[in-house]
Amino acid sequence: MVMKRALAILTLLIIGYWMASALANVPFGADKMLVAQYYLNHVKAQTGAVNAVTAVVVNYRGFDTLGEVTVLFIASTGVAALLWRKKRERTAETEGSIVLTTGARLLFAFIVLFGAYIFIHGHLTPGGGFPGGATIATAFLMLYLAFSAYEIPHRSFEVTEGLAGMGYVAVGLIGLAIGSYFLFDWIWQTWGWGHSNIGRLFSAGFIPVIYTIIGIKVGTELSGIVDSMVKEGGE
Amino acid sequence: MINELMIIIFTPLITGVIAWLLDIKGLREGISILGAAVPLAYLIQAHQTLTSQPSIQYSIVISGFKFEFLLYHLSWIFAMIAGVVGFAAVLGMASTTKDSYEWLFALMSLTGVYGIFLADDLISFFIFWEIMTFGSFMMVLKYNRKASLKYFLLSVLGAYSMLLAIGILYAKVGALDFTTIQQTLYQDAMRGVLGTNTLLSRNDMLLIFGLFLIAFGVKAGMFPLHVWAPDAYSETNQSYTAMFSGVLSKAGVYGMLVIYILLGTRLMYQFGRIGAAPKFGYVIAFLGGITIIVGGLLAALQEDIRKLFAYSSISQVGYILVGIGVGSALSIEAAIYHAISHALFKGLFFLIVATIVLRTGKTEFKDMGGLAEKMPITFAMTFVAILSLAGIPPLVGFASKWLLFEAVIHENMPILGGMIFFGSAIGFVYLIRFTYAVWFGQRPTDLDDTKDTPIPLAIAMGILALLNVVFGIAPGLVATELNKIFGKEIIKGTIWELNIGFGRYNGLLITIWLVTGIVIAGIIYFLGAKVRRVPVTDTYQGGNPVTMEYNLTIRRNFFLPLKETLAFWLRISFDRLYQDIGRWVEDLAETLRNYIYNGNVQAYAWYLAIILLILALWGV
Amino acid sequence: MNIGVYYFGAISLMLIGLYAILVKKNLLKILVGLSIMETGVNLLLISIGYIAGRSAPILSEGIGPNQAVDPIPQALVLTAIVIGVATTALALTVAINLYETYKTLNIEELRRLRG
Amino acid sequence: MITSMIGIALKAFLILLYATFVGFMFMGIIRIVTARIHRRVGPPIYQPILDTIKLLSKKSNITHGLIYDFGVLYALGATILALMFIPLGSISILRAYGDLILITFLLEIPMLGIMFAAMSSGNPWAGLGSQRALLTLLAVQVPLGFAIVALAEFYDTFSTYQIVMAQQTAGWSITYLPLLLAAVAYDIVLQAMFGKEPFDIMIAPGEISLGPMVEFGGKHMGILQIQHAIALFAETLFFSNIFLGGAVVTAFASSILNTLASLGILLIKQLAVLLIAIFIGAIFPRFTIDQAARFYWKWPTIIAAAGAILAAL
Amino acid sequence: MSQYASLLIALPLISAFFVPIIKAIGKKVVMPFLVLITAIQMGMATWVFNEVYTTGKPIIIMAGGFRPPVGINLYIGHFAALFVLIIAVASFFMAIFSMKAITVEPKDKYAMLSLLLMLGATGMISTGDIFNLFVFMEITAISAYALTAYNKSGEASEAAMKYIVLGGIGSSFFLVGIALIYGSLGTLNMAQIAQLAGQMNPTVAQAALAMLVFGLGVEAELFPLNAWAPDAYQAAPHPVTAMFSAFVVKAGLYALARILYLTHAVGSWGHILRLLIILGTLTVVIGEFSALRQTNVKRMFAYSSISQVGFIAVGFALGTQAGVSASIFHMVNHAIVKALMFMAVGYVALELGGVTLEDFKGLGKVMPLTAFAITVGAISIIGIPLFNVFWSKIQLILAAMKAGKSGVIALILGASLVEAVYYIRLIHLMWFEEGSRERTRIKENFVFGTIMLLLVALIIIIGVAPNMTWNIVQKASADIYNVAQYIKNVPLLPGVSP
Repeated sequence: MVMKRALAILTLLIIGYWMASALANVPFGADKMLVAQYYLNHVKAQTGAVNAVTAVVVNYRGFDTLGEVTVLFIASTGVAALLWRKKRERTAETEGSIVLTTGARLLFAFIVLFGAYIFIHGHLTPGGGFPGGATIATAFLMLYLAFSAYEIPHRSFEVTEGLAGMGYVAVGLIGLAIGSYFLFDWIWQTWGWGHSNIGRLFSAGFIPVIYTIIGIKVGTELSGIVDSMVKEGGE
Repeated sequence: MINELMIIIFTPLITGVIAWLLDIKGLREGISILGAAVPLAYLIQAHQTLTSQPSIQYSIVISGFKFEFLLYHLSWIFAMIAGVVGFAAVLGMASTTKDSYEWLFALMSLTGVYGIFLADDLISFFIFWEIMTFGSFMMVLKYNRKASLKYFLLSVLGAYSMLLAIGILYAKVGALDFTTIQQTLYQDAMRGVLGTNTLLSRNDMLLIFGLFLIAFGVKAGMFPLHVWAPDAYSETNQSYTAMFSGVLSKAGVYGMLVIYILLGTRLMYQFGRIGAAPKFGYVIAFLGGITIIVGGLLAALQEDIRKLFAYSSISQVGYILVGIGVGSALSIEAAIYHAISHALFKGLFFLIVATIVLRTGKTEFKDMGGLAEKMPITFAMTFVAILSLAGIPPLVGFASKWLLFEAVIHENMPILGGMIFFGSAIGFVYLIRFTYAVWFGQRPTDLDDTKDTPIPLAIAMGILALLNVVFGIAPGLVATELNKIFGKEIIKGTIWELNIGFGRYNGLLITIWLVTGIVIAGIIYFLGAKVRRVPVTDTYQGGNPVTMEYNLTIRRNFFLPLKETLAFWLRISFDRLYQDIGRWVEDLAETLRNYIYNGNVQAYAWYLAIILLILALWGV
Repeated sequence: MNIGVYYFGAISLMLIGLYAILVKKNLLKILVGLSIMETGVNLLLISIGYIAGRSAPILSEGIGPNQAVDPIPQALVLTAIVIGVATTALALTVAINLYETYKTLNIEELRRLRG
Repeated sequence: MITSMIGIALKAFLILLYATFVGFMFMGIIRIVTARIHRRVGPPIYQPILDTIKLLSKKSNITHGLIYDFGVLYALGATILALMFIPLGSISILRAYGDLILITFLLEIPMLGIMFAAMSSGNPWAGLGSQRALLTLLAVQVPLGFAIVALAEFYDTFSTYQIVMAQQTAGWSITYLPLLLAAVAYDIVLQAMFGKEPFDIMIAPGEISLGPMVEFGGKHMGILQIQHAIALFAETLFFSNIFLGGAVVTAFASSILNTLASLGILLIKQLAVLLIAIFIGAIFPRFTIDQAARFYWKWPTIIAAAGAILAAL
Repeated sequence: MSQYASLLIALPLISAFFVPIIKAIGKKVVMPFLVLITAIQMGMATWVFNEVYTTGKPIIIMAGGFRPPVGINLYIGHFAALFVLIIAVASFFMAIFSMKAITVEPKDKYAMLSLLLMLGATGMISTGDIFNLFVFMEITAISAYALTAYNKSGEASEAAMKYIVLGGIGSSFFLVGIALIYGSLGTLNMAQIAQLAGQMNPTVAQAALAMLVFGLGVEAELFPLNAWAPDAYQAAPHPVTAMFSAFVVKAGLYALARILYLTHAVGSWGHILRLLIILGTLTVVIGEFSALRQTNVKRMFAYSSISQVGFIAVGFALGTQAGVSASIFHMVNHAIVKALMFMAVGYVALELGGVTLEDFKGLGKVMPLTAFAITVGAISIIGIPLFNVFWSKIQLILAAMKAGKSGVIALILGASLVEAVYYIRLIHLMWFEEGSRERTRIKENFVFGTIMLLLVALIIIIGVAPNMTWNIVQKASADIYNVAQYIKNVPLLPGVSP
């Protein structure tokens, strides 16, 4: 067994040395930007978003995020499919302590509000649809921890998930219909809303719209995953 | 319009498919016989055109390859062999096949053979080679898996070695059709002679020749690679074996000729000559010689009628290989002549075997006997076939064997000469073993009601027997065709006579004098007193009465003394060698798989790490 | 061959993750190793995008186009993290199923499919 | 055209008569000489002729079917055919086509005919005998083949007549070493073909009850005796032609005298060959069949192969 | 007008999201919905196919309206058009097959996952951006993990676990490769990377290329990296296995080839090719050897599929146009034959309950149509003329010989000899041996029968008249091999080059 560990360390050191020698030629702090420089110069004009990252995430490389959303959707359906049992119920015995239950009831609303804030202001402040959705999911997780009998409403969560996903693609298709390019930012480019108030809430074309959709979708999906993992499956 | 070459090649396959689809008892036999007859008719008709123009040409482009087909004298002769014996075999099959599966694959192998003889470029040659192998393999698969697997593996090994050789040629010469390859290799030889370095190096030529030798050796049943033939020939519908051994082994022989056509001069330049024969030819000849002896001796020791003829077919092909190996124009013509005669009498023999197996249902010698009275027509055909195979003067067997002996010995090759002589005697030996065990002696009671041959088989046998006799008495017919291959008059002499300078053979004269001899003997015979017919059991037994139950015969183990004398040699068997290799490969595969895919995800992760390590070490 | 601290950190995280996969016997530890590796890769991706002396790419008043760090790796990391989450979620579900059927997580015993 | 036909027929008949008569004389000589060696008187020289005539005139003959008769006829016919090919001085008919290989084959074919007849008789002993005959044939074939190969390569032709002509000028074949070896091997082979003592397993008297001849009687036996006689004559003639220089006498004026002289010379050579065979036959006990096969495949083959290789160089 | 081709990606996505809503309406509607969507996808794919092949110009879809290096572009050239059609057709057939083949309960989840698997593969084939390729690869991989474990049996979970662990390592290193490329070139668009690849620092280039090839190697099942494949093929539901071998592996192989030929300007290109040839030959040889004494027919077909994939990898690694076109032809043929074989095996498992050799004994009498389909598939895989795989095998062998790789070809021919052994044993088992227990003849499902006969007809048509397919394949290979043309086709924004 020791021989195996020594061998593993030796191989990993060689691989590490190899990667290090490759990375040495990619100097750490140097400005290697090419396409990125173009983004930085044109993000305000072409997308109206202050936060360049969200502009890149939603507008310039919108396709990636579409793929991204699908990955998460696959994860949640996969988990639901694999843990699906005929009869499933929660087997947590102990109710959360008094502090936890009351705290949960109180804090639930604020956490959800905070999550919503994150994904609505995605184009301005750091963070976007995904972190916002995740915070919402933590709110539901807290409820699961607190109450032994609490269950999220499956059917409605799955339907919202579906609707949110369809919404995202619909936005893209409208872009295709109007601007003849899939995922074309028809709010910013064609209708030209919010050109005036860059940096404020109602700006940056369809980024906030998409981020809200993503926020809701991620929130429902992650809580769905939590729900199917928590339950014990009977046969 | 569809070129006639295409019709010749593809009619059997198309009719085979139709017959397979229709699967109506009477109709499919008709269609298949038509399928075999049409190419034969076209070939005969092509004979006239060949007198006017040197060859019939046709080419077509499929998936990036330019396929060319050429019918000239040499391929016409081989195609005629395929046509005639094929037609006879198909006629024979009309009475021995039970379901349409066999029609499809028999005719597919016939298409394969036609394709091979008419192909003029390596790729179509290889494709039809594969079609032929596959068709004949499926015929054997139906009856016995082990035999068919052994056959398929060896012939696919041959096919793939041919493919490798084609690949090397394609890589070096860049073209695939025969004419360009022939020219480039010819110039290459000339370049070599002038001293400049050649396109193909010495071990390239060695590799190509070795690979082609294996490929064609397998199909022709040359000595070390003959192992599949006895099982494959015996484990299938016997009238198909007439085509299988009569025609398909000729594909291997034609392949050897292709080696001569394509690589002849180049190999001659590269490896030089021993005495008169080219060195590479001598290898073929020597292996052919050993095949004759091994095939013959093993044939004499067989207990199964089909196996006996399978080994005899191998040994006869050995003759042809010796002829080709010696390499002189006369010996190649003799080899092709023997190919024709072998196709004829071997086809006839297997049809006879088909009738016997069809009528008696038995294949072992010990169960048969005394069929001469019960099946007179078949026995007459057997008598003709025996005289022809054993090489008795008036029939075609002798003509081709005589030509072969003269050609080989004239090239003063003592060892080969000795081998051939020994081969001809073995011919006698296993034939008489066959005749004694099947036709003469006491007849077991259950064979009393055996009927004679069905009509289609009888016709088929009739055709082949007639050809045996005709070509025997008038060898000139075949000689004129053979001379057309080389253009010049190698075998002189009239239609009845073969005259090759240092030896003359006149078919007609011998027949006349043999008849007069027999007439004289007949006169003496009839001068004597009247003869009383006596049943078979009334024989001089030194006192003890011969009854049907107490059936004294030595059908089993007829050549026990021969087996004892050869005991030492019989222990070496290539068959067991190949089986051991097969088993060893499978065990290796088993351990390899269990060791590599051992199911442990960590081991798999280790494989990934090792690959990363290799990439790392390579890079740094 | 001086590589920045971040590169060194990222590479060592990946190697630790790989070490866990190669050596540990318990399936969950392997999955933990897998996610460590993924975080290592994400760290590497982010540190590639860093440009010395520049701040986050939010072009509010103070920061112009050439004061911002490279935004693309941050966008890519966002996707990579979510992919990491998805893979780990699925892996854990499979582990739950495995435990339910075979009552063990030691990969030495999880070798039904082999040969 | 017709006159030449009759001429040939007459000549053929004459050759046949002469060959049969001389053949029977040879059989008589064999009996007398062996007897003399065994210090007894032995039957008169014409005894075989009397036996054959007795056999032919036997009233009650039995037959086992068509093949049984045809086999015997075929054997005699083939021997007559072989006879016609071998050059007999200057009067042989098919001399131009007298090919070495053809004649060797024709001398072996009667064996096939006899085997056919014997086996079709249904008598198991006949089957056993024919198996032994075939094995001897097989054993004999190897040295015979090498001897013929040596001859063909030495003279570079296959036509017996040309070989005889070559020997007239260059002297007998056995004066050259390769052909001497071939001749020795061929002579041992002749021992079996004559059916003489060491290798006469197939037609040995003791074997009669077990040999192939067991079923033959009456006129079938008679015809076989005639066949044996002609075969004896043909084989000795062939040997003396190819190895002992044959006989082409042109000294005398008239052709009749020439032919008589050449026949005389040939007769002497044939007798010499016969006597050698008889002397060997009288001394040796009989081999068993596998001993014979092993013997033939050892010494005679080596001698003949050496001859063939030397001839080829 | 050509931008509507982006519906190829949008449609399966939107319908996947639509499935939970449909489930709310009616449980039984889900599977027909899946078949409908795959049918529409097939329609669109045919439209795109003849659009690309008639105009001769590739369709460039610019997501978000931004010109390539700025936005992500989908490059549907000759190859992508051909293969998107194959994926659509294969998933349509498998959707029909899974109507009956999938019995494990959450069928709506299955529908979603198989739609997204198809989406992932289509995305991988048509994307023009490296990171986007990574995302679509992950979509395919993760839906493949979920589908492998779908049966929830012990074996399925074990196979999925192995697939996830190995896939995870592979994709992480693929990402490191992308990071290195982005670090040194600053762009993610494939065309631009091909343009700038020459100026990359050699060690970085070697490392990046090696890692990309390593990452894709796991997905494209090269020898040591394919240890997960036999288990995944065996444990996955039957239609999923057919999809795996028909197009999921092919997408991985395509990505490998695309990246390989994009970076041909990189110094260490020769090394990587030689390594790939060695790995490819090892895959073929070990794949064939392991299939020799298999008792589970599905696992035997999995090994045979792996070895054919190895042969394709060797074809790509030859580095010549002939090699590339031959391997694409082999991909097309292999997809058809393997889809047929796995569907047939799946159907046998469905009807007779098992896939061991014992169940296959005497199949000819019990299910003649399926037995006939498997026999035709097996015969064409062995490489008998008049069947489709023969033509691509011949092209591959001659291309390799032209490239001077005769040793490799000798090994591969030896391996295909071994392949002939176990396929013939199977054929003989099916037709000429009697099963132990007496079984009456099963009335075979009409729809599955027609699909199988359609595929058999396709095999024989291509086998007898390969010209048409060969021209398509040659155009497709020019698409991959001819990188200069590829760069010209992609409308790069002038302002953004260094």
